[in-house]
Amino acid sequence: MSALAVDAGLQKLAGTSLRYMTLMREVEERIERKLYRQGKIVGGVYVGRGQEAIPVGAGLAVGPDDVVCPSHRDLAIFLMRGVSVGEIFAQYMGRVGGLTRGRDGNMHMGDMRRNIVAIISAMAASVPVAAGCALALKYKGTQNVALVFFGDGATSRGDWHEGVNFAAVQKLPLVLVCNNNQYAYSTPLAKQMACVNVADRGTGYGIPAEIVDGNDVLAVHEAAVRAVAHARAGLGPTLIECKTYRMTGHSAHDAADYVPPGQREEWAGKDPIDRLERKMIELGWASAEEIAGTRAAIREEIDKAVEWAEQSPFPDASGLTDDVYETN
Amino acid sequence: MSALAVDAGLQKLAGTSLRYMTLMREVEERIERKLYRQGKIVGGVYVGRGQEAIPVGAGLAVGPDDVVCPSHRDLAIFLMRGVSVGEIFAQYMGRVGGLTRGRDGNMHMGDMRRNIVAIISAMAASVPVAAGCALALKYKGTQNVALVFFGDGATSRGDWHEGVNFAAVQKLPLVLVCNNNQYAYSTPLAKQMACVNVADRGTGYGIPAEIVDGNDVLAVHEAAVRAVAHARAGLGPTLIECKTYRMTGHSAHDAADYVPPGQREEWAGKDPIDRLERKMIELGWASAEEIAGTRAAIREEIDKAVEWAEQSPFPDASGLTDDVYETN
Amino acid sequence: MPTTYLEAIREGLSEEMDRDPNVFLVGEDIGVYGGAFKVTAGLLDRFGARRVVDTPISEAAIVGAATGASLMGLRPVVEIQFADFISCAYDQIVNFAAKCRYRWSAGVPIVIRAPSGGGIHGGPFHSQNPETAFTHTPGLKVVAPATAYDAKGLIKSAIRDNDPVLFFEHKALYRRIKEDLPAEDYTVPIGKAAVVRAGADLSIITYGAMVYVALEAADALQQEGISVEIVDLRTLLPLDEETVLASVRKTSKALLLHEDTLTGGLGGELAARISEKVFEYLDGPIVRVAAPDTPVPYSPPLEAAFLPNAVHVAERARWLARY
Amino acid sequence: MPTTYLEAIREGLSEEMDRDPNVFLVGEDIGVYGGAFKVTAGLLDRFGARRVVDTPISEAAIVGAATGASLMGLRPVVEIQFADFISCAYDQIVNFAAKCRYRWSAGVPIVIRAPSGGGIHGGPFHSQNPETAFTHTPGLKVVAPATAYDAKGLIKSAIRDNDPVLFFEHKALYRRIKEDLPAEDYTVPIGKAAVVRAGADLSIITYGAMVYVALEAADALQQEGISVEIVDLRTLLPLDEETVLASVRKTSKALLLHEDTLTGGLGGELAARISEKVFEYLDGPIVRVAAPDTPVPYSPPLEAAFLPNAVHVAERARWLARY
Ligand SMILES: Cc1ncc(C[n+]2csc(CCOP(=O)(O)OP(=O)(O)O)c2C)c(N)n1
Ligand SMILES: Cc1ncc(C[n+]2csc(CCOP(=O)(O)OP(=O)(O)O)c2C)c(N)n1
Ligand SMILES: [Mg+2]
Ligand SMILES: [Mg+2]
Repeated sequence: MSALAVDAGLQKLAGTSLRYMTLMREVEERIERKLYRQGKIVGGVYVGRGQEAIPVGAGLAVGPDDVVCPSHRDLAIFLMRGVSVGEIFAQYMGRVGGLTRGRDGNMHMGDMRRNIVAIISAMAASVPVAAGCALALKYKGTQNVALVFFGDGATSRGDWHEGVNFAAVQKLPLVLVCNNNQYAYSTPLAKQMACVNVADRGTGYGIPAEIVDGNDVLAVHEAAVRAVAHARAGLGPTLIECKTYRMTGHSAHDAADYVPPGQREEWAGKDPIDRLERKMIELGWASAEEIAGTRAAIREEIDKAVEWAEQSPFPDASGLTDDVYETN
Repeated sequence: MSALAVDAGLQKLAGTSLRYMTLMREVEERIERKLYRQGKIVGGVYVGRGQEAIPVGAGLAVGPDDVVCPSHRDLAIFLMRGVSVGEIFAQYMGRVGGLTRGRDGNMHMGDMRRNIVAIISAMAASVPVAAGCALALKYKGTQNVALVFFGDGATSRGDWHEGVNFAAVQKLPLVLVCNNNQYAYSTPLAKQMACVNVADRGTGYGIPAEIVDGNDVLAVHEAAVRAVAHARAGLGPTLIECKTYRMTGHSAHDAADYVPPGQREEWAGKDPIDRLERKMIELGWASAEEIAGTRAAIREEIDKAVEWAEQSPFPDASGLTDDVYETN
Repeated sequence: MPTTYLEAIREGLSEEMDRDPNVFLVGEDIGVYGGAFKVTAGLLDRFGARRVVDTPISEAAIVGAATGASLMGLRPVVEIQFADFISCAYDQIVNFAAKCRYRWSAGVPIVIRAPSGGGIHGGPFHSQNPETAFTHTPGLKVVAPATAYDAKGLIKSAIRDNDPVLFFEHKALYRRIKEDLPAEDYTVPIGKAAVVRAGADLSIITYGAMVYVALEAADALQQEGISVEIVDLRTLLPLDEETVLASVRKTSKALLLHEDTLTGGLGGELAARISEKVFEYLDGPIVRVAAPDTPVPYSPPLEAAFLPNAVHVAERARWLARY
Repeated sequence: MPTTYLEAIREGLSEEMDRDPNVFLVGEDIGVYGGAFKVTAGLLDRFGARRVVDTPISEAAIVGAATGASLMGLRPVVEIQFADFISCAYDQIVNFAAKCRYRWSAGVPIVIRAPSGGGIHGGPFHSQNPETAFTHTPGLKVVAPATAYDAKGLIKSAIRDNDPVLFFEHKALYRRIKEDLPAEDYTVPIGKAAVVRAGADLSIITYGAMVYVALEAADALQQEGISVEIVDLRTLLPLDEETVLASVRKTSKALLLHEDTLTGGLGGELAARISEKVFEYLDGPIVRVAAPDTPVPYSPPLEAAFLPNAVHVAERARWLARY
């Protein structure tokens, strides 16, 4: 490929990344700072502000036949798989228009037609499940992979260990993406693990592990592309640690007083969206006006989507006991 | 210390080690090859033939106020803490004279007056429990440590991961001793983990890990002494991987057909007891006659202990429902 | 000034920590943050990091470590952040902690606190009532207070108890329930139910947040001339069979009410004991009211339909009273 | 030639693997070794390592991976080496596998086979009957066959079922029970109990190995002129309430028998349904016979006293019949 073609490819990737990162940011701002405060969302709200580069960079490394298992700060995954913004709002508001039709809330959603597996709350429980998806992809003789997301804190769980080990032993096509945002709820990294990097954990499973700047979407993407290729080649799992920072409290009700002063401000300067925008402007890939235009269009899309979601009815209690089992 | 004193210390250690290793070997031979086959033991029988250097070498590195959490191939630990051979046989035979008074069988025994914690069957479940013992020792301001034993297969369990990580983060005085005997039941190491050494897992917890020849009791001892000193100094856990081989089937009923031909024979040449005996004779620490004498005395002790155990009654069913809760 | 259910637990914890230096707390985000529900707020400042231990996300290790520490003579009090996550420590609880005494005479004096229950729009994984996963395990004790008085008295008894105690706190009661509590030290015994309302026509046997649903139903029925007796179990294992049977002997009718789902819920065990032991006193079927057999749904109208309410309880009680 | 209970399961597995290429087996030591009890012996040779997957000691990962594979359209059959270790996968089963369909319409067609039960001197951790830890979870199905015919027919139904099925095999029956089985493909429906002995004076509702204890007791009672009906539940969740209630309507007396410990055991759920739904038919207390509330003891005389036996069942049945 010529340098020009590479450049064009990168430019396109940057544009797509920016769109999804901005969309995720704006959707979550609306959720956390408006709908939640208005009392329109009554359950827990966890957002990925400042971490958008991770689901976007990694998510763009796979195709629709690859399986994704997002965690609770990976909203972009849903958007990239074609879940509409309205469906997202409906999900948060407990309406029938959401992916779980009101049965579950927030990021607890999935859709196997889109190869998205829904998390359960127990941290890292998805890791063995993702290994099983990878096993199925291999069993069927495909070249597809499974991509699973989790936080730094989740790596303390037994399920994480068992799942990674299982996948490593079976050389399953699994890509393990950690958002190391340095906190698990109020617990800082040093109280979660005694190693320095989450990536240090790779050694114990005999799998490659990489550390990337989790606020650089192109870096995350590159690492994910390598890991996906490794998996498709039948070489087994890779662990990717994305260093980032949680730019909010743990959830919408957490003021995060436990964070040392200045820390969030410092990381605000590394915002993944700002960085990409600056880079794109610098390289002439987009103008400031174009970028502002995209954002404005997104906000409009969001306004409409909220309207759509609010028109979606609450589920009728008559269906309360349906679907516990398959009915023919 | 003069070289002579070091030598005398080593000679004494070797003598003690040999005694306990031989005692363990002989007790387990009697259990597996006689009592079990005679139908006098009706439950599962797991022995540590070929692995005696591990509980003995590590066990001699701690004192009575340190806590030990043996696994199912560490019989010597009980002997070293003063549990009588008769009590061991009674335990296996389900008599009231056993440590669990017939409530449980084989190595499922413990005694907190002797600082021995009883395992449960679920592999590695003792690891978090041992971390808790270590936490208590630290809480109380002692310099004591906890020592926990487990196999290679056990390291695949979530409990192992959580327990090691917990202890590492809290810098608890815990020594983790792995008998890597290359099999977990029928499962060879390569189907258990994709790393080469169990010790490779230390990195992910930020703790030191050492590999030793698990059939060399003095090497195991040295490593354990270092790890214990590290723990007593408040520096946290150490993982010791003892490379060894399971010289039996998984349990008394397992013919171990899955083992490649020649493997067991090869390891027979590395028998830890033979090796120590040869070394002691070479160095003039003991004569062949003395060693034979010790073994003969042990066999006599065992004959008497079996007699004692057989005289110990079976538990009376009237006590079946006692002790589920404390009664005052 | 009245004390909330939540404050009552906090007071119980801190008084026991004052009384006994071997008592310590261990769990996720309980120190610096004061716990997801702030039950332990302020205790790190008062007692220091040695006695208020923040941990990694490792429920099995937390419970296992508590077990180990208790074998060494300490008295750990574990907080499971949401009761739903207790399932991650299931093996450690039912196989390790519960069986030590019987097997090898080793007492395991741990307390596992677990905020449980629905009504806060928590959805399938922040609303469950997992008590019946443990009331089947010999060796465990299971407690579920409904009042601030009981919450304080029972947490103290649980800490002083020499066996593993699971302490299910109902999240919806934390700040809703307030009472004036005695200034002096008191405990509420484990294994004793309370007759919280005396009545003649039928007995409602219940616990936790459903005590208030039963009371509301009883008030409504009172106006119709139906007199309801309410037994608050308080301890779910071991059950205070005597108090339950005495009430049924008196009223001859039993309605069993729990927020937990119906099939396999505690109502079954109660029905079995009543139908076996006071069969001759029964003047009507034993009626169960409980959540339907589904996960706990998130959306408000579904959750409202899921949780047993006073209208439904009153309806079933009315039917039973007239039987 | 008669087929043992164990062989019946193996045949069921291999016939389903022949029928459907998406069916595969996963567990510890099931391949090369053929499983701790040899249930899967020979299947690695027949089907290869792709379809008979040996795993690390990781119950949570095994069940989790099975769940993931099933979401992708495969039909995994998990072997838990001893049912006791199913507690290590508890969260994956009750929170992940059981709740997917309700939450997000994703079916989880997995089967979890678990050799359970006592009578083989396995002690506290190789003898348990953990079924009631799961009969409380909506979304799961729980099966416990007593005969070779049912074992084969139910394992096939379980594999073809689109929801998670826990399949408790009783270890003491593996080689003790033999029957001639039909040559052709057949299934036994999940959710249907069987009346294995018709009788008039009282009903014994039971399952698993206790079916044989009930039969033995019934034989003894027959000689005294007491006619016992025996219902073998076969499926524990969802319960075949109709068959149970029909039997009690007919005999007016119910004895509930299980090997699992008493408090919180399945007898409670049965008693609740009977006492609520056919109260008017009852001519005597509902009697439960079960193991006492202790861990399963190892020593033969203790284990013998622990397991319900025909003498004891007959004694309680006699009392009930004469009531
Ligand atoms: C097993 C379990 N224990 C506790 C919790 C409560 N909890 C929810 S999120 C969270 C922190 C997760 O931290 P991390 O994995 O780093 O992800 P992050 O939120 O930082 O993205 C905790 C403790 C849980 N969900 N699951
Ligand atoms: C959680 C759990 N799963 C399965 C078993 C059955 N089991 C008993 S010992 C064993 C192998 C253990 O291997 P390893 O840890 O290497 O110890 P070794 O027996 O080789 O000393 C297995 C699978 C168990 N005890 N616990
Ligand atoms: Mg984090
Ligand atoms: Mg091994």
